[in-house]
Amino acid sequence: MNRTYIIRLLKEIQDIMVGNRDYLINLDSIVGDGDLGLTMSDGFVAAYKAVLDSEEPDIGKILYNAGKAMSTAVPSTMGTLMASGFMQAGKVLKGKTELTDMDIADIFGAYLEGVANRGKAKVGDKTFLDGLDPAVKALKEALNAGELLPVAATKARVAAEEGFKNTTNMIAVHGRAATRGEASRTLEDPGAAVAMLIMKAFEKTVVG
Amino acid sequence: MNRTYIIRLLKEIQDIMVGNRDYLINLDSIVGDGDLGLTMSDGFVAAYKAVLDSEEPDIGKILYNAGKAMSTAVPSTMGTLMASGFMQAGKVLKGKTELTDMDIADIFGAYLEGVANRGKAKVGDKTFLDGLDPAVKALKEALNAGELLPVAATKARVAAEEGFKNTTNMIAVHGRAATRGEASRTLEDPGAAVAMLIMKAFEKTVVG
Amino acid sequence: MKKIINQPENYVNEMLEGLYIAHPDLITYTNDDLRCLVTANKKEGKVGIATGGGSGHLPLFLGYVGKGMLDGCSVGDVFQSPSAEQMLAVTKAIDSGAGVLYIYGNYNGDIFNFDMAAEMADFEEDIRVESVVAGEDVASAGPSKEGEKNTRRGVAGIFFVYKCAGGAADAMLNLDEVKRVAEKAANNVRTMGVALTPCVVPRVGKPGFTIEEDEMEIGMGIHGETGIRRGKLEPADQIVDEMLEKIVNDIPYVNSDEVAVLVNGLGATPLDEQYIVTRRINQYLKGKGIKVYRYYVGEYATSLEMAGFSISLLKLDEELKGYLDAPAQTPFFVQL
Amino acid sequence: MKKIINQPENYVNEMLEGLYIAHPDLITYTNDDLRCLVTANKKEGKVGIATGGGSGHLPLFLGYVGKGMLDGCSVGDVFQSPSAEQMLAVTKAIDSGAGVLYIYGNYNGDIFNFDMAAEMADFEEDIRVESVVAGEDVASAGPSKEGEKNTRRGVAGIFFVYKCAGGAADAMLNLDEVKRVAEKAANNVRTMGVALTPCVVPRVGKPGFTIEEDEMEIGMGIHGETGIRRGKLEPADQIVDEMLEKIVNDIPYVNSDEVAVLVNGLGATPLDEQYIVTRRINQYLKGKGIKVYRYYVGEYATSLEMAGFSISLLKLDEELKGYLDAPAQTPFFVQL
Ligand SMILES: Nc1ncnc2c1ncn2[C@@H]1O[C@H](COP(=O)(O)OP(=O)(O)O)[C@@H](O)[C@H]1O
Ligand SMILES: Nc1ncnc2c1ncn2[C@@H]1O[C@H](COP(=O)(O)OP(=O)(O)O)[C@@H](O)[C@H]1O
Ligand SMILES: [Mg+2]
Ligand SMILES: [Mg+2]
Ligand SMILES: [Mg+2]
Ligand SMILES: [Mg+2]
Repeated sequence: MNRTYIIRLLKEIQDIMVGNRDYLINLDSIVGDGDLGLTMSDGFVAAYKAVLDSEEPDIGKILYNAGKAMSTAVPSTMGTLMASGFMQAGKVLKGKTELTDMDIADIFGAYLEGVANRGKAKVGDKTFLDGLDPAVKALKEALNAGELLPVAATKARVAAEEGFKNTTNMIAVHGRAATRGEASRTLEDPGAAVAMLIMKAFEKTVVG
Repeated sequence: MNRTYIIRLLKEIQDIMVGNRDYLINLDSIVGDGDLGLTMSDGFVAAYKAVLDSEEPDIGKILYNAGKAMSTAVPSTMGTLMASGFMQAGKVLKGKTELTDMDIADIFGAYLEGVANRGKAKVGDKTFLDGLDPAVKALKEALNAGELLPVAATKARVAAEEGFKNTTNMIAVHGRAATRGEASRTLEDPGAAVAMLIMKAFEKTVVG
Repeated sequence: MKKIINQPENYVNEMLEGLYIAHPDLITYTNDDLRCLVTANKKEGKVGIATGGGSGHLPLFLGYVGKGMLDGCSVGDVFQSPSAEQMLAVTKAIDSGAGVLYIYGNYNGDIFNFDMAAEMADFEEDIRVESVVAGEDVASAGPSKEGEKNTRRGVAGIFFVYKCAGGAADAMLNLDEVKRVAEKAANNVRTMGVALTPCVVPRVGKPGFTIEEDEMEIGMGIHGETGIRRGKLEPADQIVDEMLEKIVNDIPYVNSDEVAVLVNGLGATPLDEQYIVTRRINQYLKGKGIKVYRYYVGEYATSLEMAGFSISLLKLDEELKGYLDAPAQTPFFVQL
Repeated sequence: MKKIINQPENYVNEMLEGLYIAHPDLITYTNDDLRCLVTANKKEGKVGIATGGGSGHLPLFLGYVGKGMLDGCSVGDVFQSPSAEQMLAVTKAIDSGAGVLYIYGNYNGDIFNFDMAAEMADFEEDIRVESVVAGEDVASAGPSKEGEKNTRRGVAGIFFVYKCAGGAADAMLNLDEVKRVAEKAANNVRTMGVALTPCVVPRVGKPGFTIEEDEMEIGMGIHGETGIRRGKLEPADQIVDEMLEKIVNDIPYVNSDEVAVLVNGLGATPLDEQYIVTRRINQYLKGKGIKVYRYYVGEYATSLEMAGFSISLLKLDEELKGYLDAPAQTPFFVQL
């Protein structure tokens, strides 16, 4: 897998965010200000556009540039967090032009790290992390156990879905939802939904 | 007639303004901002109070002080004009402790002059002057013709009433009413009503 | 009526108490009367400049008392003239032998009282007083003909008259000269306003007029006096163009004239909108070949919590530029 | 929605155009981006101070860029953070080798973007950046415990942080020292607000919340964030007492402490009312034995056309007094 794959991945994520624009608006309208559908579709469109026509072979640079474009386009909470994920992935993958399966897992691992460093949230705080963290764990575990990438990707997607659903058992401690305190518990976290959508898009790129 | 008479005159004017407070409010509410009943009753009360307990024999000074008290109490359009009338009367009568009938006419003449100098309106501009000017003329004419003060005072009061009624044939060119232009013509001028009330009070002091 | 006040009767005095607490280095009062406000930094030998008027227009009128502008201000109830006696007290306090200039807006009550105060100052105190009346609201009346009385209302443009006269007095010009400069400024300033919402006089407790949710009134006065026309709210650029058309044709301004511009918020209109207005003024005047020497933007003369704004243009010559640029320091206006 | 605007999408950029037209001597922009505002008078060798945040709060944030205060500000859409890229552009423009201090309000979007910008400045430009986050609204959360993150919102009190840090930078202190002074100010300032009416974000076109004609909300944030309690509107003195009680008990202040006080109008509340509030603050603090060193009264941090006000207290020591008193000149704040 090389730059072509990464660009394909960015396109699938863009498409799923555009397709789920209203779904995310609705989710965020319940707990926040309802902008998440707009910022995620605008942001991932910008990320994809920024790398689409580049000849850049360095996968790290591609990811970093996608992140910078996203941060410029949508400097909102989740916009900046997603940008930070891309930029961290870019730093970790820097110099690579070919990817192993484990490199793919490292992209998501670094993405998770980038978001966590930027947002300083912990797993269990009812955020994006609660969707992506179980997915990254599942992906790495499966690959380490010798599974093929398509199988591992499906396991990661399932884990993200479960992580997302599990946010209805958590109290929000960051962002707008946090002002609700205990009353936030039963609500689905919109940021975790974004993590689930990313994993769905990823699964599509390898399962076909 | 001496200071006792002047103080009696101020008391009668005060009483009639207090008694016609609502009448003046209503008149001013039609063409202006409705404050005239308040400012005239407050103002003439202040004028009377200021001289009531003084031992001052100089009638000029008494009138001047009444004017100053009024201007301090009610610095509105009519408040300041009435104060200017008193103060001009004070200047003209300065030094007198005894009054002839003609001195009485001079008080009102000077009062008229004080208001005219301050407001720079002309007779016919639909103001206070259109109530007081015909009254002063009638008063002086009657005294010059040898009539007794009570008879002359009644003629002055009648002239003031007619002057007031005549304001319904004039277009306002000063103050708030002026913004109505031609539409102001058929309305009674509240300031001219004050002139009529002053003349009524004066008549009472000499007719009894 | 949504106001942060105590008893409406105490509105003005409590405001003044707060003012003296906040600005003890710049202002104080005389005659044991909070409403007789004077500078805390009297400059000996200088012509004194006094103003006065009703409350409800902050920073007008009192807010321009300080260094390099005004020396005293008598303060009336909301939208009511102060008394001649209060004006006289201020006059006495600020005179230091060079005489006193009154600068105030063209309203009946103020005129009568300032005239009375000027006479008292002359008769009772032997202080020479001159007066300049600011009346520059082009929406309130036509231009006055030669020799006729100016019947236009005085509004935000009085700021320019204060600033130029204040600069002249601070340069130690004599009373006649300071008056000449003030008159020149007054003759060369024009203003027009627009209102979007009414204001509430605290003691009255309800709006002085009503206006629909989608309407504006062009030319309304700062006490809610009727304007030129009421109509649907339009885009900012269109409103500005209509107002400037009236102002620019009034003096009139000619190509290559230089002006100072005052964009003034009436109370509730955010600064953002005042700058959107500034942007359009710049485009419009450029189109007419009129140069802008200096902009002032902000709340300079308000009408309680009224929403809306006014535009004032001052036509400049070299002398006025100099006095406009002179430094000043007051509670509400500081210029280096 | 009664606003003097053109297309809501152009609100921020048209406001900025007007701003640059009105204040060319003080501010300009970098990176060909109106939203990257920087001082027109860069002082070589000085620590640069940058801020940034959403629009709709004028004079916050950009209005304090000038001499003696801030050097740059990145400008976001109404109530939205600017981007890290814009912050980086400002950072590059204002750095002159001594490093840059970021001072901004405690909001997620702003924090994430300023952190990202700081990293970019370090990695990509080799500029040393430090950050101080202002979060002093006592109504928004409890005090943070030792070592815990401060979760309070940043509101008007940031003015004091700007002023003290600006004074320290202007005195040519190094980055660590300027940061220390800014942190001291941030740690010693407390604010509380009250809102009477909502505000309308231009692109949204309707109020962010509703509030009854006889109600107020104590503790509401400057984007309409829920406050401590909603209740019937009370007399000014009572409202002030309730707010000060919360503020004074928070640091806490002790007898003979000295403070600076900021009375801040949220947009539609007339200055008169702000001074009525000032009067009561003075009475209250006197009663507690707290000395007021200096008052600031006016609109320092607004919320579009919201009616209401906030009170900020800054606990002073000799060092902060010196930097607070230092001269400054910006489009919205001039101090001699
Ligand atoms: N510190 C954080 N770390 C990770 N994710 C966060 C953090 N704070 C908020 N989020 C995520 O951001 C989502 C809301 O994003 P967004 O709509 O952009 O925020 P807002 O509009 O409130 O600024 C939340 O559902 C949550 O998952
Ligand atoms: N220049 C003037 N000279 C004489 N009288 C005047 C003048 N202007 C107004 N008036 C009188 O004042 C009256 C209104 O007085 P008042 O209610 O005090 O005025 P306002 O409340 O409008 O300031 C008018 O009815 C008119 O008679
Ligand atoms: Mg949101
Ligand atoms: Mg009246
Ligand atoms: Mg205001
Ligand atoms: Mg305002």
